[in-house]
Amino acid sequence: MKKSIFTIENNERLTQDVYKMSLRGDTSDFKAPGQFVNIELEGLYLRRPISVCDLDGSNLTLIYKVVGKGTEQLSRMSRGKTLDLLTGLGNGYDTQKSGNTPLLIGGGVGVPPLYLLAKKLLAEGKTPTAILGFNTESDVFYENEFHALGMEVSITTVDGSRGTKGFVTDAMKNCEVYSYTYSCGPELMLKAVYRASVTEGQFSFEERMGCGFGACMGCSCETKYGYKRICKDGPVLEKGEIVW
Amino acid sequence: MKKSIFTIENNERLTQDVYKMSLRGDTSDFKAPGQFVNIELEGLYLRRPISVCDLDGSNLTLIYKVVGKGTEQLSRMSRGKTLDLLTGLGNGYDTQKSGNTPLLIGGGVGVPPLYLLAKKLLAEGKTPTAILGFNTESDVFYENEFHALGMEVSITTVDGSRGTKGFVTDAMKNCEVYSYTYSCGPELMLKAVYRASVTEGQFSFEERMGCGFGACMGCSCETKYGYKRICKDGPVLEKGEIVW
Amino acid sequence: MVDTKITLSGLTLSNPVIPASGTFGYGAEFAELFDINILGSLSFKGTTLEPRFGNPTPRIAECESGMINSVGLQNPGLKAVCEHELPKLAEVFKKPVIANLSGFSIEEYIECAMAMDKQQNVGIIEVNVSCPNVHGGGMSFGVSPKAAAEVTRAVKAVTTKPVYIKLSPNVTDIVSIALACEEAGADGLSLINTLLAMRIDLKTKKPILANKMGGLSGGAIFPLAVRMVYQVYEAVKIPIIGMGGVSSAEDVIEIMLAGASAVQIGAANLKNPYACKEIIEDLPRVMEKYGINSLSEIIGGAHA
Amino acid sequence: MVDTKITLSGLTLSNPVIPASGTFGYGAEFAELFDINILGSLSFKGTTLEPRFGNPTPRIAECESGMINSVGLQNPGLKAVCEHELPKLAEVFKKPVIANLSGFSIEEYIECAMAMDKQQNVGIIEVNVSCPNVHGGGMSFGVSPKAAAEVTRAVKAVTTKPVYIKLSPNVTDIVSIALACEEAGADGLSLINTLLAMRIDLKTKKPILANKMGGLSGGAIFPLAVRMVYQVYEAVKIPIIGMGGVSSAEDVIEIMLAGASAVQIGAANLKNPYACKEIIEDLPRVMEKYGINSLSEIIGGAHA
Ligand SMILES: Cc1cc2nc3c(=O)[nH]c(=O)nc-3n(C[C@H](O)[C@H](O)[C@H](O)COP(=O)(O)OP(=O)(O)OC[C@H]3O[C@@H](n4cnc5c(N)ncnc54)[C@H](O)[C@@H]3O)c2cc1C
Ligand SMILES: Cc1cc2nc3c(=O)[nH]c(=O)nc-3n(C[C@H](O)[C@H](O)[C@H](O)COP(=O)(O)OP(=O)(O)OC[C@H]3O[C@@H](n4cnc5c(N)ncnc54)[C@H](O)[C@@H]3O)c2cc1C
Ligand SMILES: Cc1cc2nc3c(=O)[nH]c(=O)nc-3n(C[C@H](O)[C@H](O)[C@H](O)COP(=O)(O)O)c2cc1C
Ligand SMILES: Cc1cc2nc3c(=O)[nH]c(=O)nc-3n(C[C@H](O)[C@H](O)[C@H](O)COP(=O)(O)O)c2cc1C
Ligand code: FES
Ligand code: FES
Repeated sequence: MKKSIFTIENNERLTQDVYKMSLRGDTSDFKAPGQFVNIELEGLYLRRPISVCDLDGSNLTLIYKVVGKGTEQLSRMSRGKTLDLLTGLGNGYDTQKSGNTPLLIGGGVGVPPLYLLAKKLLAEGKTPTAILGFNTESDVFYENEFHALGMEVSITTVDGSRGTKGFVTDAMKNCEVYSYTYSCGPELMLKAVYRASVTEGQFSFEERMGCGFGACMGCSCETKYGYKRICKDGPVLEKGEIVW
Repeated sequence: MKKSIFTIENNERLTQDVYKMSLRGDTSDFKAPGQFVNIELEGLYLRRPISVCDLDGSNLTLIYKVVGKGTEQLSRMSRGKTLDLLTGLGNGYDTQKSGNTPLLIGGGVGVPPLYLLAKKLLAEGKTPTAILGFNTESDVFYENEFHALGMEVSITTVDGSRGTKGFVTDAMKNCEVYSYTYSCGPELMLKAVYRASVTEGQFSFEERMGCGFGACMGCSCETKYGYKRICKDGPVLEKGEIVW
Repeated sequence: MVDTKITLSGLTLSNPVIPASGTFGYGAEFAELFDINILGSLSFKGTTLEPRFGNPTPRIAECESGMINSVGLQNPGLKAVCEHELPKLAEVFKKPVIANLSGFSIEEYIECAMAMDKQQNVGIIEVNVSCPNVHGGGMSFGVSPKAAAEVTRAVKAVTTKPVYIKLSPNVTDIVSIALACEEAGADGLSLINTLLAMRIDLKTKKPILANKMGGLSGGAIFPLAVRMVYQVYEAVKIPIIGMGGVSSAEDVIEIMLAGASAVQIGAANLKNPYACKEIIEDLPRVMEKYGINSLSEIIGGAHA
Repeated sequence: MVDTKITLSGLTLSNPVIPASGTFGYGAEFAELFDINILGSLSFKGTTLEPRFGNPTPRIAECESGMINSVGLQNPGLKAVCEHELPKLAEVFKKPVIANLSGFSIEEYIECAMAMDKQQNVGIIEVNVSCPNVHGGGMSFGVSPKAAAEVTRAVKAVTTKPVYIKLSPNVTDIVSIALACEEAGADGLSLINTLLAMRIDLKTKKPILANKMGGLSGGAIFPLAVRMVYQVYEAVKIPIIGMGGVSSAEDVIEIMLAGASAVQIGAANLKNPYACKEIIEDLPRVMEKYGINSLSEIIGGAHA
């Protein structure tokens, strides 16, 4: 973990309520895709955890959905404004276990961390595939960015306005053999993916956090191998340890 | 009272810890010199009361001393920033009672409201004189501005580094006959002026305020004629009603 | 169109927003700014039998997200309130008001309640039991179920208007006090009053308030108010007027979900004299956002 | 050079700043960021006899100027704390620590205290009496002078280390409980623990916390902490460790003026992991600003 000041380079709307923010700062503490930052915001007591979507030198990309006061505040910020971030939080995804053809399954704002994961897997010479689930066509974001990495991506929408109609698990049915499952998204989706997935895998969870760095036990969950802190021992849990 | 948004035109340092801020906004609710504004500041629960130093069309001048969080925040603001002000607060000084040669006695940041008072008295064809008291030469401000109005001004400093050595009451001893006493400054000074003054007069008080507009009874004081709210029935009290 | 109407002991209020006693005077300062008839009702400054200047100044200390006051029930006394303040109030506010009463003995409460019972524009009598009981060793009436019940019974005996007891949060078990008041015949409860608090001036190294301590109000106490309203709602059947740090339409909804039938706004009025107006105007939008058609339907909605 | 040293029951601390139990784990996360040996001491996460997972999540709710937690004393249990956590802690923190203990019966407190008595690096035993007494009807030990005194006596009987009782603020009269603990032999008092509070989610219309209620901490409670420290200081002769919303060097001085001999920092550590470090580094400057040469001289300075 590091605490440092980042400067906003860009903050743009991707869909109705999803924004992409590019920041510049000290990114030296990030070790794996799936890690997150915890953002201090004016007038709000707790920091806000947001996953790393992309990392490139000192450039950090976050994608966030406006759901309350904090993300609303974020959405109103513009270039040049500085933010106090805790960086390098969480364990992140382990790419060593992926095998050659891992499947990445993301839902809504669970999609962003899979982008950096995909980049890493590709850099390691693997052939990841992604299923990205949204509610409706106008909610879809980052499809092109995944495509641009040169990988196969399928989209699902609940109303069928784009890609496969239904949930990510509906698209999973059409999947050829895959070597590993990486997932991030709402808990209901994770649960469905957990059940549908035929391989080992890693799942990224959310929990309301006090500190975000392991000090307060605010975010604990029970696993098959004992209690874990989502913020420090997670947010990524192994499929084999998850207790639903 | 009005609540409206003012824009900072200028914010400059006058002395070590005294600043002058010029703002532009809806000044239509001010009726008399000695009235004050109550300023909302980010992150602070209560507004901060500051006297009107000057008024000219939609231009409002405030002079404030940095003594704590709120005034410190004010001192860091620059041109273009907007502030939420309650305007037209308090009763202000009554110039009708002044006679022809009123004496204006101010100490430290009690000086600013006397400036607008002096302007009004001069506009009414009267010949006010001012005694402005400070601790030391480097604390002196607005002497030239008073001079520029074309009136007689004497300065006192406690250490004698400028003007008469001592307190405003020491300078009062040299005063020729004056028709009325207007004063604003620290309570100890007001008390000394009250005792030394040979005429009727009006004195402006400070008190910690909840609302600043008469609703909470946070700022009450006892007078010879009953309880008064410093914020609404004051800050200016008649010499004849003051209970020390 | 969403419905903001609620009822309190037979009184229908166009909306649940009521300025809290001591933070709205007798309405005059606010009536200069906006038509205060948009308010659901208005709880005017606490009345005592005798005129009171209250505590010496300074009486106000700022806190993070709140303020402490030690006004000490300054008011012109029962007679002047009935003869001068209420008629003036009736000119600017046409709806029934809430008469907040304080006393230092049971007898004082009784006399105040008898007089308020005769006031046409008083819709509810709100009995503040946070004052020290001078005949009972100085402990506040509000910290003992027995004393609170005694005040309740005494006031109920002399008025036919609905009687709401305003509870102090400075207690180990607010539910036991609420239950005692209900049992003694209270028609409703108002909660919470301020929490005993203190600030010290680093420059003088002495307490900021001349009275040393005072009551904390404002956003800082909102989560305590929500908790107490929730707990009391579980225990009693009479309506609750919720308050303590409410300063937005969202807060109104939250404390109503906890169990409040109506909501008072206190310190927020001092910070922003338009607070009540803005909250009332904001309510329909926020209700729509959270899928609420009728406010009266959400009362206590957070309970299982 | 200003002097920040203070003493607590014979223990000299280089400065009064101590992370509060439950907000600093066993120091490891912070030791990664800075040398935690700059701290006056460290109160580690509350230990119970048995391992505890605590309450279901969500366990955290945000408030204006504060947060509510319903962690519910998650800890690996007495044995694991003594065998694993304390040795690890001793590696990163070389000074005596404060062992915060919780129990659901007198026996549990006794067992924990006996074990902590044997731990070399434990300088003070801090007994949290805010937990529900399972043998006493579920009321917290900390709300009754009698129960608090009983815990105090039981713990004092089994240890020669200084025993500090950590008081709950959720009471009508904290002074009576402080006095009962002092009389029962407490060497000092820690106050305040969190205030019972609640938030409701407007989207789900249910309490945010799975446990419904939890403890409020952070800046919002600072004026309540200052008041309680002030009141207790007037009544007792034993030292007080003050806490509740302290988040700056100014706050440290204010609560010491109220009567605290040392100060714990809780929620502020979660918001800013460098909070304690920044406060310690800021203290000399702020002391100079307010003309304070020695911190130990200002303890209780706000009292007449
Ligand atoms: C490890 C992790 C990674 C995340 N990554 C992303 C991401 O990349 N993009 C994205 O859009 N969102 C992400 N989230 C969710 C994001 O943290 C919340 O949407 C955000 O905190 C909401 O803040 P708010 O002030 O807008 O909402 P409010 O509802 O006003 O927040 C109130 C409180 O609840 C907490 N809270 C509310 N919703 C959540 C939630 N879903 N998870 C955790 N805490 C919550 C807030 O942090 C705050 O403390 C992540 C959450 C976690 C735990
Ligand atoms: C009617 C009136 C007119 C004033 N006019 C001026 C002026 O023209 N120029 C000027 O420099 N100062 C003036 N003051 C004093 C000014 O209001 C305070 O210096 C200022 O509020 C301090 O705020 P702070 O946040 O910097 O200090 P802090 O000490 O951090 O403030 C904490 C709280 O105490 C209150 N407070 C502190 N000192 C005073 C004080 N002296 N009077 C009232 N409240 C106080 C603050 O308003 C705030 O609520 C006036 C005060 C009043 C009542
Ligand atoms: C300045 C001030 C004066 C108050 N006077 C009274 C009073 O006379 N009677 C009373 O019952 N409550 C009084 N209160 C308490 C409020 O009515 C309310 O219960 C409390 O402030 C909590 O609400 P809030 O946080 O919205 O202010 C007063 C509060 C303030 C801030
Ligand atoms: C997440 C969290 C966990 C806590 N756990 C404990 C605990 O185990 N034992 C205890 O005595 N107090 C515990 N507390 C209370 C704190 O030690 C402290 O008394 C309280 O939070 C007030 O201080 P603050 O406002 O600085 O946080 C906890 C507080 C928080 C926020
Ligand atoms: S949020 Fe504090 S331990 Fe995870
Ligand atoms: S400050 Fe509220 S009445 Fe004067």
